[in-house]
Amino acid sequence: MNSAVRELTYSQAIQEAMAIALESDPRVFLMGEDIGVYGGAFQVTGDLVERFGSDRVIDMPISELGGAGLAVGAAMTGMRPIFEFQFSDFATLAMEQIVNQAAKMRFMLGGEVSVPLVMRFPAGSGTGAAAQHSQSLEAWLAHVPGLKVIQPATPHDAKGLLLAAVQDPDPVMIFEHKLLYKVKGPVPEGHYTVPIGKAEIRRMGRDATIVATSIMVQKSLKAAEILQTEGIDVEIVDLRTIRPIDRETVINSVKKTTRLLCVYEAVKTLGIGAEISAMVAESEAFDYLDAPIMRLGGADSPIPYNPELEKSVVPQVPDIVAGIRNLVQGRR
Amino acid sequence: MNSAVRELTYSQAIQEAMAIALESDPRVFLMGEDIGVYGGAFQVTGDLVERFGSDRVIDMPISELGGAGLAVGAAMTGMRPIFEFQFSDFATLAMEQIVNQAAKMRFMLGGEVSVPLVMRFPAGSGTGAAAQHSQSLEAWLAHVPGLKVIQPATPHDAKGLLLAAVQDPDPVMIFEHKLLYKVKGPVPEGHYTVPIGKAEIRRMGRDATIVATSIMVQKSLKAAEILQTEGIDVEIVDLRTIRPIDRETVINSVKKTTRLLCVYEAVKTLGIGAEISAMVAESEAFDYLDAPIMRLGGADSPIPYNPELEKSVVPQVPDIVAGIRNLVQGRR
Amino acid sequence: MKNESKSKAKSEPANVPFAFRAYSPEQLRDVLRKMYLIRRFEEGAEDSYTRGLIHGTMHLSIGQEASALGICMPLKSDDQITSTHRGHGHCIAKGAQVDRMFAEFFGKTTGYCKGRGGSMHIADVSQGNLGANGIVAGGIPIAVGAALSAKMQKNGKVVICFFGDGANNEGAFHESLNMASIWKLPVVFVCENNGYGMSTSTARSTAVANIADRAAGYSMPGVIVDGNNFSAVAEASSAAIERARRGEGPTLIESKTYRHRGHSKSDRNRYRTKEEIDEWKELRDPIALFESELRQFGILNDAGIEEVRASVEKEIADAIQFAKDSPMPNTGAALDYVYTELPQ
Amino acid sequence: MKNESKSKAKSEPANVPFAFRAYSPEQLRDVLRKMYLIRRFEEGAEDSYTRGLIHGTMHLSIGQEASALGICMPLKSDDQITSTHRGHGHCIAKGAQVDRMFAEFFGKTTGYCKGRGGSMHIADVSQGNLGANGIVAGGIPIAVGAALSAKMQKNGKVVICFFGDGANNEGAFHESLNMASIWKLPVVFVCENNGYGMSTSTARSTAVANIADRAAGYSMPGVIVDGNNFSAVAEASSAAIERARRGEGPTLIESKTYRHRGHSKSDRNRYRTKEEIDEWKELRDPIALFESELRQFGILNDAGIEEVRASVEKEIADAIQFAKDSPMPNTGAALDYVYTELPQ
Ligand SMILES: Cc1ncc(C[n+]2csc(CCOP(=O)(O)OP(=O)(O)O)c2C)c(N)n1
Ligand SMILES: Cc1ncc(C[n+]2csc(CCOP(=O)(O)OP(=O)(O)O)c2C)c(N)n1
Ligand SMILES: [Mg+2]
Ligand SMILES: [Mg+2]
Repeated sequence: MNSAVRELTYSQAIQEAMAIALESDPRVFLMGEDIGVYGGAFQVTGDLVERFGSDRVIDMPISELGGAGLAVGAAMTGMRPIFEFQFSDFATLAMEQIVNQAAKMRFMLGGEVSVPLVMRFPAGSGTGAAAQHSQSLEAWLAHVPGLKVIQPATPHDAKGLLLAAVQDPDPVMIFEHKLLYKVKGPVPEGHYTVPIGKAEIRRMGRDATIVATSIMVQKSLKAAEILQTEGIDVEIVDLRTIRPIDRETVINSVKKTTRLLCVYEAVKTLGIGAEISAMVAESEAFDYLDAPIMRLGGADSPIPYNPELEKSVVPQVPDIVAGIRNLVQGRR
Repeated sequence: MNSAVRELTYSQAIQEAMAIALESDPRVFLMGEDIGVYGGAFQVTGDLVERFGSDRVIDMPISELGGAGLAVGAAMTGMRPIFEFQFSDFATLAMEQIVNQAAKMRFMLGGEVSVPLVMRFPAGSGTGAAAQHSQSLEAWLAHVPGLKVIQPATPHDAKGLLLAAVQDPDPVMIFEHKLLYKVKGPVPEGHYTVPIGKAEIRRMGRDATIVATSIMVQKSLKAAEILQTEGIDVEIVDLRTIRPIDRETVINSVKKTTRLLCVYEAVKTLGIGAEISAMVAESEAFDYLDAPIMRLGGADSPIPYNPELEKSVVPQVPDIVAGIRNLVQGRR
Repeated sequence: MKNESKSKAKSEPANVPFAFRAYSPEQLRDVLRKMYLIRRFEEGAEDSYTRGLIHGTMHLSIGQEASALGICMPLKSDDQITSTHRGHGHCIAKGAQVDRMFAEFFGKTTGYCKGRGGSMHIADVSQGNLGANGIVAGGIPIAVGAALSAKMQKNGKVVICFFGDGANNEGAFHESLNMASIWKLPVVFVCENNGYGMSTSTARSTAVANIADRAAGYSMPGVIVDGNNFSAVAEASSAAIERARRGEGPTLIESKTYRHRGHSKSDRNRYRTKEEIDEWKELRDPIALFESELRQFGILNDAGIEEVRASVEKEIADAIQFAKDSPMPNTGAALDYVYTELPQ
Repeated sequence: MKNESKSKAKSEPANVPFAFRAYSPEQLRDVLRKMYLIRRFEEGAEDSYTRGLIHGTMHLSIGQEASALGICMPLKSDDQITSTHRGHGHCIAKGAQVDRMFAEFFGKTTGYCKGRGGSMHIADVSQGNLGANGIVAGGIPIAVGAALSAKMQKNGKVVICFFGDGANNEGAFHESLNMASIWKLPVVFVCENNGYGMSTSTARSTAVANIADRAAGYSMPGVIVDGNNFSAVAEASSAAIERARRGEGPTLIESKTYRHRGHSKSDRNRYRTKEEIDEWKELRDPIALFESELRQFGILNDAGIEEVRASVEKEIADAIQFAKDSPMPNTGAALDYVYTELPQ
C-alpha cells in the first residue's frame, strides 16, 4: 500500500475512501439523492457512478425515511450501505429508522443481527442556505446508544474515519461540515483507517485546552496562532468521535493545562460541549481546574439567511481568541 | 375561581387542563391517535370526546409526520392545537415538522407568524414496553431554539404548565412520564398557570443540591428522606422547564449547598444533566463548588424488555442516595 | 392419518381449492398444527400475563392465524419476513420454536432476544424472521432493504413484509412501495386488514375502500383475499412470491381478517360491537373453517384433528415449563448487545 | 388597450378557452404582467447573484410562470397558499411586491422575512402566502392544517398546496392527502411536474406514469393539465377551488411544465439534453403561448404587450434599487423572532 502524501480536498478524500470501499468490498454500495450523474449536492460522490455503475451508486427518490430504512434492511442482510443525506437537516425525516431501528436492532434482537451502516450528513452553516439547510444536529445522535458518531476535521481523517466506519459492524454516523469540503490537506494513498473513538491532539500547549469539533478545529488552530503572539500557549484536542468520547485524551489534557474551553458550532445548549464540560466536571480533572469550564457554541437561534447575521450566530476566530484570553487572564 | 385543593392523579390533572382550555377557547382542539372513544393510549383524554365532540377531539390516522404538520399549519392560521403523540418515541417520525417548521417558522418569516402549538409526549421507561416505547428524548428538543420544553413532575404542575402552554404564543413541548400518570397530588380547581421557565425548589437543604426532572423529582424526594436519617440535608430543585432553563434558581442553590448532583432518566450522555452541569461549571457558582459536579442519568443502552434489566438502566432511589453520599462524603 | 390420501383432491382439480391441490396431507396437517400453535401460544401468553408472569403489553393475533400461515406457506426457509407488533403468528408460521418464544416473553436468556426484546421485538433470524417491530410501518422499509440485498446478492430470496391496515397511512408505506416498484425488488407487501388500527376503523382513517386499491399508485398488482381462508391466502401469496422470484417486482396483498381480542392488554373494546366480534368468532373463525375443509377434502377426520390438538397442548405446556425454568439475564449484563463486541 | 373588448371572446364561447371567457381584459393583461414580473424578477435575482449581491442559493421557476398564475388566478385574496423552494412565482402570483422580495434576497430589514429567510422562505402572510419551504414536501401537511383551520373556523377559505414531482415520493405527501380526503378539507394539491426532482427524472423516481394517478389512492379527483397553458391551468384550478369551497374535499392537479434553468445555482445540467431544454424554451414557453392567445383573442396587440413589458422593466429596476437602498439588519438583533416577544 502506497502511503505517499498528496494534498486532497476534504471532499476528494471522502470520495477516494468510498471508491476504495466500493472496489475492495462487493457488499458496499452508495445510496442517496442525486449522488449519481449529478455527483451529489456537494459533488462528493462526483463521478463514482460512472466508475461503479448505477447499481452500486443508487440515486433514490426523495424519500429519506424510506431510504434510510432500506439501508437498515440491507445492512441487516449482508450489505454495507453508505447512505448520503443531501443535508443533515433531512435527518429529521429519518430519525425513526436511525434511532428506533438502526441503533437498537442488535440490542432488541439480543445480538442476533448487526447493522453495519454508514450514514453521511453534510452539516453546518456558512452557505447562506438559511434555517432549514444549516443545522448541526450531531448531538442528537450522540445521545443515542447503539450509534457511533464522528466529525472529521481534516481530509486525512475524513478518509481514514470513513474507511474505519465501513469496516465497523455497527451504525456509524459521519457529520461533514460543508465549509470543509474544499479545504485541502495531506491524504495518504490507498487504504488506511483512523480509529473511531480516538481524539487527536492537533497542537500541544501549556496554558489552556480547547476541545473542538469539525470546522472549529480549524478555527481554533487559527486562534491559537494569534494567542501565541500574546504568549498564551493553547493545546487543541480534535475530538473526532463524539460517541464514544475519548475521555482519557480530554481529561489528561485538562489535567495538564488546568483550563478548558469547548468550541463547537451547534447550538450551545445541549451541544457536544455540554457533555465534554460535564464529563470533565465529574472526573478527576475537576481538582486540577484553575478556572471555570467555558463553552463557545452556536447562539440559541435558528441560522439566519443574512450573511452577517449568519456569521454572528456561530463562533468565529475572534470569539475563540477572546474566550481563551478571558479564561487564562481570569476575565469573565 | 375556586382554588380549593383536591387530590387528582397526574393524568386527571392533564385532562382537566385540556377540558378547561377546550371550554374557554374555541381555537383549542385536540388531535392524536386514539384520543377519542379509546380515551388515549394512557387514558389521558378519557371522555373528552364525549364532552367536546369529535370535531374538537380528533382521532387521526397513524400519520405522525403529517399530523404534526397539520397541527403546525392550524396553529399558524389561528387555531391552538394540543397534539398528543401516543408515545414520545414516535416523535422520531415528526422531527421534521417539529424542528424545521414549528420551531423556526416565526424566525424564518421574520416574525410575521407565530405557532401556538402544544405537543404532549408520554415518555420514559418502566412499563415493560422495551426499546422503542420507553425513550426519554426531551434533550433533543431542548437543543432546538424556537421551542419551549417542559417536564412537569406533579399533578399540580402538569395542569398549570399545560394551561400556560396553551396560552403561550410559541410551540411548547410537554414530556409526561408514563409512570407519573397514576401519581396523585393536590390540584386546585379552575384555571391557573404555572410559569414556563421557572424551576421550583421542592425541598430546602444545606448539604447538596439535586437538580432533577420529571419522575426523578419524586425519586429524589424519597432519597432525601433516607439521607436525612443519615444527617445529610439535600436541596431538591425541580427543573420543570428544560428550555429555557431557570439559571438563577439552579445557580443560587448550588452557591448555597456547594455540591450538585443532576438526576434524570434519559441517557446520561447529552441528557439534560449535561447542560445543567456545564451551565454551573461556567457560572459564578463554579467558585463555590466543594466537590465535582456529578450526574446520575440513564445507562448508555436502549431500554431492555426484561424488568430487572429495565430497572437497572435508569436511576433508582438507592442510586441517588449513594450518589449524594459520595458527593458529600467525598467518596468517588 | 396415514390412510388419508391426496387422491380425492387430485380427482377434482377444478372445485378443489388451491391448497388442497398444492400441498401434501402432511403439509396440510402441519398447517393446522401451526394454526393451533399460534392460538394456544397466544392464549398461553395471555394467561401468563394475567398471572403476572409476563409484564409489559402484547398484541394477540387470535383470529388471524390463516393469514400468517397462508402467506408463509409458499416461502422457502431462507426467504425472509418482517413482522409487526402483532407478530407472534408470523413468527410461528415462519418456523420459530414456541419454547424460545415463551422464554423471550418471560424475559429469559434462552429467549429469541435473550430477554431484551419481548413480544414486540420477537424474531428468529435463523428462520429468516427479521423481527417484529414496535413502530407501526417501521418494518416496511426494512423489508424493502432486505429485498434490495437479495437482488444485489442474486441469492433468489423473497421477502414478505407484513403490516396492518393502520400502517398503510404512514409515510413509510408510501415511500417503500414506491422504491420497491421502481427497482422491481423481490418483496411481497401483505396488509393484514383487521378493520382497525387500535380503535380507529379503516373507514375513519383511510381514504380508500380497500388498501389494495393503493397498489395502483405504485404500478403493482393489488390483490384482495379472504384472510380467514388459508387456501385463498396461500394462493395469492404463492402467485406474488413467484412473481417476485421471477424478478417482476412487488405485489400488494390485502388479507381481510379480524382480531378476536382487543388491540392490546389495555383495550376496553369501546369502538366495536359485541355482535361484530361474535360474528367473526362464530361464523368466520379461520381454524374452524380450515378444519371443515380438511374434513371435506378427506385430509383429516375428527380423530386426526384431535391428535393434532393434543400434540399442540403438550408442546405449549412443555414450552411454558422451559421458559419458567430458564435463567434470567444477569443485571450486570445490561450493556450487552448495544454494540457488536469486537474480537480483541 | 382600451379598445380591445371581450366581444370576440363572447361571440365564440365554444372555441374560446376558459380564461378568455372567465376573465376581463384588464385581468388578462394583469396576468401577462405578472408572468413577466416573475420572469424578470428571477432574471434580476440571477443577475444579482452572479454579481455577488445575493448569496446562498436559489431555485428559479422560469418556464413555469403560467402554472403559478393559472392556479392562483381563481383565488380570493384571503385564500391561502403554501409554496416550495421554487416559490418566487407563487409568491408574485399571490400578490407579493417584488421590491420587498428583492429586499429579502438582499438580506435587508425591508424584506418580507426581514432578511432572516431568503429565497427559500419567501412569504407574504398578508396576502395569504404562508411561505416557501426549504424542505421538500414540508409545506404539504401545513397546507392541510391551514385547510383544517378554515373548516373549523368556517371562514370559507381555500388553501392551495404547491409542490413538485419530487415531493410526491415523500411520506408527507401520502399522509397529508389521506387526511385531507377523509376530512374533506378545502385544499387543492398542485403538483408542478417539471419532469425532474433535482437530477432525478420522474420516470426514475416515481412508480406511476402521472402523479395524478395517485389521486385514486386517496379517493380524490386527479387532473392533468398542460402547465404551460395559462387558461388550462386556471380552468382546472377554478373547478378544484369551487369543489373545495363547496365542502366536497380536495383535488390533486398535476400541472405538467418545465424549468428552463438548472435546479439551483450549482447545477451542471448533466441529466437532461440541450435538445429537450431548447424544445421547451422555443416551442412551449408559457409567456409566448399566452401572448399569442392574447393577440388571437384580441385582448392585446403588439404595442399593448410592449407596454406591459416596459412597465415591468421599470418595476423591477425600482425594486432592485429599493432593495439596495434598504438597511441591513443589526447583527445585535440576531435573536429577534426566535420567540414571540411577550408584552411586558
Ligand atoms: C409509529 C407508531 N404510531 C403509533 C403506534 C401505536 N400503535 C401500536 S399498534 C397501533 C395500531 C396499528 O394498527 P394496524 O396497523 O392496523 O395493526 P393491528 O394492530 O390492527 O394489527 C398503534 C396506533 C406505534 N406503535 N407506532
Ligand atoms: C426533505 C428534502 N429532501 C431533499 C431536499 C433537497 N432538494 C431540494 S429541491 C429538490 C428537488 C425537488 O424536486 P421537485 O419536488 O420536483 O421540485 P422542483 O425542484 O422540480 O421544483 C431536492 C432533492 C430538500 N430540500 N428536502
Ligand atoms: Mg389493523
Ligand atoms: Mg420537479
